[in-house]
Amino acid sequence: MKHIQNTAINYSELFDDFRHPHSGAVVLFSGEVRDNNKGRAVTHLEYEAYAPMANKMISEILEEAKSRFKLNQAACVHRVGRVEISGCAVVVITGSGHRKEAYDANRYIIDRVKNEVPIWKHEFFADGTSEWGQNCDCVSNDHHNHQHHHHYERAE
Amino acid sequence: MKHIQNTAINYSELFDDFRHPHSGAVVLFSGEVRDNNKGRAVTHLEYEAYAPMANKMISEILEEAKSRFKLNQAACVHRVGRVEISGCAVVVITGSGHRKEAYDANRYIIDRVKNEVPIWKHEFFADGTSEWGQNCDCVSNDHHNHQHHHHYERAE
Amino acid sequence: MNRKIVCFAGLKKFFGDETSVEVAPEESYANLLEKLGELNPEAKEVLTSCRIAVNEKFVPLDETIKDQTTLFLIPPSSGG
Amino acid sequence: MNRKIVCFAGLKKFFGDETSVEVAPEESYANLLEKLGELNPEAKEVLTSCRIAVNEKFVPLDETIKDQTTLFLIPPSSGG
Repeated sequence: MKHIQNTAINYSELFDDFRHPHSGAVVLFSGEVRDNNKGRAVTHLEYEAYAPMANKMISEILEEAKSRFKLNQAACVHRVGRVEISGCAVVVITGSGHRKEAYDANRYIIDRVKNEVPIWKHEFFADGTSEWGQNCDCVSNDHHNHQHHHHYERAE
Repeated sequence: MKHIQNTAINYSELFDDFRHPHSGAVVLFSGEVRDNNKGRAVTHLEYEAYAPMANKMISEILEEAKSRFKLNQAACVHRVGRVEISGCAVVVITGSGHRKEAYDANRYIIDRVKNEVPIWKHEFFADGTSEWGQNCDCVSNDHHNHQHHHHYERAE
Repeated sequence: MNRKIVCFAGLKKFFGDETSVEVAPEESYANLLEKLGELNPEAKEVLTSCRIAVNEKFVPLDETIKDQTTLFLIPPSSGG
Repeated sequence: MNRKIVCFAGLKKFFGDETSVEVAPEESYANLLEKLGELNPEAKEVLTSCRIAVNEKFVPLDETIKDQTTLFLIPPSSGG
């Protein structure tokens, strides 16, 4: 599937292919696995997806971004399966005539992919436990008013 | 010089080297040569720099960005000499725990590099003329109130 | 009518990879989520933020369950 | 005192790679820009947006020209 893959994302190759004579600005975002989350040591992640739907939704988000911003190109690939620390979980590339559109569109795409697309992160901690994310970047503890507030410990 | 080079920028390699276990977000910006500018066909660009000062200023801008945003890493390389269409003129890479900082810092760095650092673009057009840029992204014709409003045709 | 429900991520802890629920005609997707909550009360909280997909599209929860295909129970996204 | 001034980019059209200007004691960098404008009136417009660097640092234009080193005449940046 074009936007979902279970092997390492070769962003260098994706980026090298991403040339367009009308593009003056190309922005690449790589979402990577940190060795910690909310103060806990992380050993690795595993991603699960409802793959056919996720693939379709990412494709639609890219098309919407292309028409909303003045993009020449847009690409997004998300990993499933195990991803190690510093491994790439998701990559978004946008190319436009000017940099403002390339940055704005890039962020628009990653925000929507993270919030809407049926992909889930399973975090494995150094203490042997694991947890399904919980994606919110929000630092606040007031999780009552939005819908991404769940994490539920997995019974090992 | 670390931030100024007269050979092709190998962004893939720069990006591959840019791993940090605390970084959850890495953003790469590549400023590339468009085949057109303000309606005129462009054949290539040539960049000139006051290299030692440009190198020093980019280094200072990166340090400032690192302390202003929560960056684990920041890099910037600008080309001098001839750059072909779709060639990379400047690259900025930023790595942070979360994506907001990585995007914001990246844009902060490229904006300052473009506006402040002594590097100049010489545009060569398909009609055989050439022109020193003029960097403004501004679309407005009201160029009277800011300082980047000059372009002066070169006598060939 | 017995409906097959495919579960993802943290939901598997409560319902396994898939489960099934008996639904009467005219029942809505919201009714189905309620029944799942009765099946496993521990899942009630997460069910309040789940969406349901049919044929790779999210359905409005107040709609009547209409076709015969499998339902996909989608917990909040946490990709990226 | 004759000061060497290194020029970049579009400025070379007016002054070549470098030029020199006679400055009296107590004259400021702004005075020097004025003299350059008299040397080549076509350059006057661009000179209003030029900066001057000494020892790889920009100097305030109202300051008195103080040291013996080469001056660098910096037209508006257009990198990126």
